[in-house]
Amino acid sequence: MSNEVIITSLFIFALSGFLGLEVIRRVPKLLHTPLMALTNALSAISLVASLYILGTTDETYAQIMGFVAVVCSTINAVGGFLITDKMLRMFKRREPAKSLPQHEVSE
Amino acid sequence: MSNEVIITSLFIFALSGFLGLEVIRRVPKLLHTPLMALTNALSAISLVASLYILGTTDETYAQIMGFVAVVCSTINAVGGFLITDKMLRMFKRREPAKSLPQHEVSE
Amino acid sequence: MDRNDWINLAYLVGAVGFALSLKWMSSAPTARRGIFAGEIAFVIAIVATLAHEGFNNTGYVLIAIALAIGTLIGIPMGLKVPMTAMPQRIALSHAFGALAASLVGAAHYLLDWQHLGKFEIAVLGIEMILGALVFTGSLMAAGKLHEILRQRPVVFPGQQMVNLALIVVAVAMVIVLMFQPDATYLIWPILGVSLVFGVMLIIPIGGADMPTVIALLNSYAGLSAAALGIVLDNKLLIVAGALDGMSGLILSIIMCRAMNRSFSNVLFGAFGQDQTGGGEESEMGTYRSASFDEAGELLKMARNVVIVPGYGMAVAQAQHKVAELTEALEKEGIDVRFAIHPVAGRMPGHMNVLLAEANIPYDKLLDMDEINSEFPQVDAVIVLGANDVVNPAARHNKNSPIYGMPILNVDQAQTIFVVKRSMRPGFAGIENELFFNEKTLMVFGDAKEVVGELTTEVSGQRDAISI
Amino acid sequence: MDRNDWINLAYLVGAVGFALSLKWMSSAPTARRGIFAGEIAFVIAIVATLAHEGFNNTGYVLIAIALAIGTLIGIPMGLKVPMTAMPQRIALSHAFGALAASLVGAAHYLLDWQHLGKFEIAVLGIEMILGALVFTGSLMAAGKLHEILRQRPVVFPGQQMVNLALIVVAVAMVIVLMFQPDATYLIWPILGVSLVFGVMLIIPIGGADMPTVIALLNSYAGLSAAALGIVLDNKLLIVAGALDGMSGLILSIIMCRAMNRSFSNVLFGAFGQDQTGGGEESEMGTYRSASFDEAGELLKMARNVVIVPGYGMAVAQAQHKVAELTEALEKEGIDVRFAIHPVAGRMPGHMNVLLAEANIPYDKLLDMDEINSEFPQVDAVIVLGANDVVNPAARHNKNSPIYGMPILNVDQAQTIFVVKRSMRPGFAGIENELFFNEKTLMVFGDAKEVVGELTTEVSGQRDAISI
Ligand SMILES: NC(=O)c1ccc[n+]([C@@H]2O[C@H](COP(=O)([O-])OP(=O)(O)OC[C@H]3O[C@@H](n4cnc5c(N)ncnc54)[C@H](OP(=O)(O)O)[C@@H]3O)[C@@H](O)[C@H]2O)c1
Ligand SMILES: NC(=O)c1ccc[n+]([C@@H]2O[C@H](COP(=O)([O-])OP(=O)(O)OC[C@H]3O[C@@H](n4cnc5c(N)ncnc54)[C@H](OP(=O)(O)O)[C@@H]3O)[C@@H](O)[C@H]2O)c1
Repeated sequence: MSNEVIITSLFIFALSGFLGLEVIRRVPKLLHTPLMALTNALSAISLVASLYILGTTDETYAQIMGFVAVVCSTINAVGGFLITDKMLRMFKRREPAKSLPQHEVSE
Repeated sequence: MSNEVIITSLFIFALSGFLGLEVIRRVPKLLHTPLMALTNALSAISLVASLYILGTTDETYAQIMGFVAVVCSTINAVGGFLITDKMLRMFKRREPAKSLPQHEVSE
Repeated sequence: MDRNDWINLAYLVGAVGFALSLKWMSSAPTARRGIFAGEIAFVIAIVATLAHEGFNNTGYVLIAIALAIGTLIGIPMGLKVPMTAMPQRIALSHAFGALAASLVGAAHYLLDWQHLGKFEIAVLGIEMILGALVFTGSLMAAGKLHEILRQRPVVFPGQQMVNLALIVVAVAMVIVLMFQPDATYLIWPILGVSLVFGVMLIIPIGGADMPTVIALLNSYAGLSAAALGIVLDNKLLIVAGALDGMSGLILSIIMCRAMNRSFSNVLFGAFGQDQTGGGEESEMGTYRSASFDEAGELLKMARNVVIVPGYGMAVAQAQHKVAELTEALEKEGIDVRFAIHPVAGRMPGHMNVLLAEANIPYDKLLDMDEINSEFPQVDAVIVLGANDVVNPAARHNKNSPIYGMPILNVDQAQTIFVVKRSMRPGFAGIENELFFNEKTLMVFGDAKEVVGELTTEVSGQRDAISI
Repeated sequence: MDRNDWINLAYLVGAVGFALSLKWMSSAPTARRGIFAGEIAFVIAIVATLAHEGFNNTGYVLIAIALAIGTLIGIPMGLKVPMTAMPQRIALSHAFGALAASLVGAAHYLLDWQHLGKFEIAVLGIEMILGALVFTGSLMAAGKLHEILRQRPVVFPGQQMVNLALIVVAVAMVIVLMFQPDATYLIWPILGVSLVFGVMLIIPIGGADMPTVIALLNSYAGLSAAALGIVLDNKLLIVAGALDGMSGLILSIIMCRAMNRSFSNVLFGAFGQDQTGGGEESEMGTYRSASFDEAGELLKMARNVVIVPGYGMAVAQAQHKVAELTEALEKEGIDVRFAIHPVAGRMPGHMNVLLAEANIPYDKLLDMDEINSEFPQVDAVIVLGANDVVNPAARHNKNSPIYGMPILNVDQAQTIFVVKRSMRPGFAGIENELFFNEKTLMVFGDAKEVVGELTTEVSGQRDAISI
C-alpha cells in the first residue's frame, strides 16, 4: 500500500474521529445506554471484512475463521439493533394531555 | 484521475461538511461576525493552489494569473486573521470584580 | 515517506487545525485560541506547499513578491477597517477569494487540459462559474453596502429569464469543453458570462438583504474551493472548502429564519423595493415625543433599563456614546442590559461586535430568547435606531410583510423611548405601531447625538456647566 | 464507474448513514429515526460487499449459513435480555465483535502476508492485539457483572510488572513479524499472549468498575476496527471504527468525571477491594427506622416527592413497582419526580432505561444539575437502593474515597426515606452519614417489596382488604 493511501486513511480517521466527538458529546445522559447498544451494532460493520474473507478464500482455515467472524458480527448487528430499538420504544414523553413547552416534535 | 480518487474526495467532502455543520451550529450569535471573518481567512487556503501554479509554471499567462491569485489570497489571509483577532480582542467579560457563576475559564 | 507524503501529512495537520479553529469559536473565551490554531495550520500548509518539487527560481521570486504585496495590502485592510464597515469588508474579501479561485481554476485548465477527464472538466467548470459569479456578486454586494451603488432593487420584466439564459449558456459551454477539451478559448466566455451573471444576480436584491446574500455567496465560494480541491486532489482544500461552505450556508439559514423568510424570497423577492412607500397610512393615531431633558429625567427614575440597538446605532456609530450612557446610568445605581435581536443591524452579530468595540462586557448582551420574557419587569427600554425588530405587527398583523418574524417584545415594558431621526419606516418599509403606543416616547435625532445628550442629562453635568 | 466504484460509493452512503444515526441519538424524539438510518446504512454496506468480484460459490453458501445462524442467535439476544442485564449483555457483544475483528485480522495476515508492507503489518499487529485483549477482557467483565466471577479485585505483588511483560512480548512478536513476514506461526502466540493479557487486565478491577472498563474496551474495539479498515483500505470501516472508538472514550471519560476519578485509578486502583471493610466505624450515631405503614402515612402528607433510584432498584428489579407507587402518589395529588445521578446504577443511563421500561415518562426524570438546587423545597425524598450517590461525605470529608464526586443533595429535603436491605455500605465501601441524619428514616427491606408495600399504604388498599 502506498504512503499516499495511508495518509488518506489518516485523513478519514481524523475527520470521523472529530465528527464522532462532536456528535456523541451531544447525546443526553438519558440515552447513554441506548447509545452504547447502538454503537455496538454499528461496530459490527466489521462484518464487511469477514464476508469478504469468507466469500473469497479457498483455504479451509480461513473459511473457519471467516465463518466464526461472520456469525459473531451478525449476532452483534441483529441483536444490537433490536435491543436499541426495544429500549428506545420504552422512552415515552408524559401523556400528551399536558402539553409541554418543549420545541422538539415527536417524530 | 481514477474514480477511486474521486470517491475518496467525496468521502472527505462529506465528512468535513458534516463536521462543519456540527461545529458551526454551536457558534453563539455573539460570535457570528468574527466567525464570518475567520472563515474568510481560512478559505484563503486556496493560496496553496495558487502558489503551486505560480511556482511551477513557465507560461507567462499562467504566471500572471497565479500572481494575481497569490496576491488576492494573501490579502484575504492576512487581513482576515488580523481583523478576526482585532474583533475578538474587543469581546470582554464584565470586570472580574463580580465573579460570575459561569464555568468557562478565560483562557 | 517521500517529500510528497510529508506535504500530505502537513495538509492533514492543517485540516485538523482548521476544524479545531472553528470548534474553538463556539465560546468567547476559547475563540482567540481558535484564531491561533487557524493561523498555525495555515502557515504549516503554506510552508509545506513551498516544499513541493518542481518549483522554479522565477517562481520563488514571483511568490516572494506576491506574498509581500498581499501582506502589505492585507495589514491595513485588517487593522484600519472600522467595525461599522465590516459587512462590506467581508463582501470585498469574498470577492478577492473568488477571483483567486477562478483564476487558479482557469490556469489549471489551460496548463493541464490534456490530462483532464470529463468529470474533472465538469468540476473545474463549476468551480470557474461559481468563482466568477461570486467575484462580481460580492463586489456588487460590497458596493450596495457601502452605498456606492443604489440600495434599491432593480427589477425589469423578463429578468429571471435573462438570468436563466446566462447560466444555461455558461453550463452549455462547460459541457462542450467536456467533449472538446482542446477548445481552450471557451474558458474566457465561460468566465465572462459568469461574471455578468454575478452582477445580474444581485441587482434585483435590496441593499438590506445583502448580508444574507453575502453569506450565500460565501457558501458558493466554499463549494468552489472544494471543487478545486477535488480536481487537484488536494484534501486540505476540500476540507477547508466544505467547512467554509457550511459556515455560509448555516449563517444564511439563520438569517432567513430570524426574518421568517425563505431563500427564494431573499433572492427573487425584491424586498425593500418600496422602502419609502406607505406614507399615507398614518391612521395609526398620534405619537408623543420627548425632549432630551424630559427623557433624561424619566430615565433617571428607572431601576432597570434595557437598550435595544439596531441598524441606526451602526449608521450613527453611536456605540461609544452608548457605553458612556451605560456608565452614567450605572453610576446612578440603575441596572443596564442590552437586548440583541438576531437580525438587528445588517449582518449576524453586528450589534455584538459594535458594543464589544465600545468595551461593553458581553455578558450584558442578552439574546432575544433570554430577555423576551422579562420585558414586563423592565422600567425603561431605549430603542436605539432599531425599528423592524421591535414592530409588534410581526406578532399579530397577518398582512404585514414581517408577520411571523420573532421580535423583541419591548411593548410590554413600562416606558419605551424610541430614538431615531424621523417617523420614517425601517428596512421592511412598514409603519411601526409601537411608536403610537401610549407608553412610547419618541426622542428624535441622530443616535449618537441623542445618546450623548441623554448621558449629559443623566450624569447631571449639564447643570454644572450651565451654572 | 466499475463495480468497485459502486461498492465504494455504497460505503460512502453507509458512512454518512452511520454519522446521521449517531447524530439523531442526540434527542429522544429523533433517536428511533437514528436506528433506522443505521440499519439502512448497514444493509446497503452488506449488499455492496456481497457484490464484490471474486466470491466463490462455496463462499456464498457458507455466508448464507453464517448469516442465518447469526440472525437466529441475535434475535433472542436482542429481544429476550431483561433491561437489568444490559451491562453484561453489552460486554458480551463487545467480546463477539472483538473476536470477529481479531479473527479477520489474523486470516487476512495468513492469506496475504506476501503483499503486506511493514506499516501494514504493524497496524495489523495492533489490530490483533487489541481485538484479542478486548475479547477476553469483555468476557471477564461480563462474567463479573453477571456475578459468575468474583466481583472482588484480585491483586498480587508484581502484578503490573507481569502485565507489562505480557504486552511487551506481544508487541515484540509483531516487530519480529514486520521484519520476517514469513514467520506466520507467530500469529498464534501473538493472539494467545493478548488473550491472557485481556484477562490479567481485568482481574485487579472491582466488579463495580466494570461499566467504565466496558466503555474503555469499547473504544479499543473501535480503534481495532479502524486499524483493520486502514489495512484493508476500507473507508467505511475506518469511519465506523473512529465513531465507535470516540463513543467509548467519551462515555468512559463521563463516568470517570462523575465519579471524580482518573483513568489510571479505575484501571490500577483496585477500587472496591475492601468493599465490606469499615464495619467498626459506626461512631456515626444512631439512626431511626420506620415501618411500612409509618412511612406510607408520612408520604401521603407530602405535597411533592422526589425518588432517587440507585443500583439497589436495578438489583431488586423494582422499577414496575416504582411506577405503581408513582401512580398511587399522583392519585393523591402529590407531585412525583425522579432525580437521576449520572453514575447511579452500574452503567451510564442505567436508571433511565429501567424507568422507561416501566413506562415512566422521561420528562419526569431530572438530571442532577436540574434538581440539585430544588431539594430544600422538597417535602419527601425516597432514596431507593442508592447509596454513594447521596453520600454527603463527598462534599466535605476530604479523606473519603469519594470526596469531590458531585452528589445529589437529598439531605436538604424535609424528610428522607432510605430504602435498602441493611446498614451495609454501597459500592465505594464507606459509611453514609445521611442514614444518621435526624431527618432520615430507614425503611429496611428489598426495594421491590418495600415499594409494593408503600403503594398499598398510599392507595389505602390495605385497609380495604383487612376490613
Ligand atoms: N442583521 C442581519 O443579519 C440582517 C440581514 C438581512 C436583513 N436584515 C434586516 O434588517 C432589519 C434590521 O432591523 P433594525 O431594527 O436593526 O433596523 P431597521 O428596521 O432597518 O431600522 C433602522 C432604523 O434606524 C433609524 N436610523 C437610521 N439611521 C439613524 C441614525 N443615524 N440615528 C438614529 N436612527 C437612525 C431609521 O429611522 P430614521 O430613518 O427615522 O432615523 C430606521 O427606522 C430587519 O428588517 C432585518 O430583517 C438584517
Ligand atoms: N453508573 C455507572 O456508570 C457507574 C460506573 C462505575 C461505577 N459506578 C459506581 O456505582 C455506584 C452507584 O451508586 P448507587 O448509589 O447507585 O449504588 P451503591 O452506592 O452501589 O449502593 C447501592 C445500594 O443499594 C442497596 N441494595 C442492593 N440490593 C438491594 C435490594 N435488592 N433492595 C434494596 N436495596 C438494595 C445496597 O444496600 P444493602 O446492601 O443494604 O441493600 C447498596 O447500599 C457509585 O459509587 C458509582 O461510582 C457507577
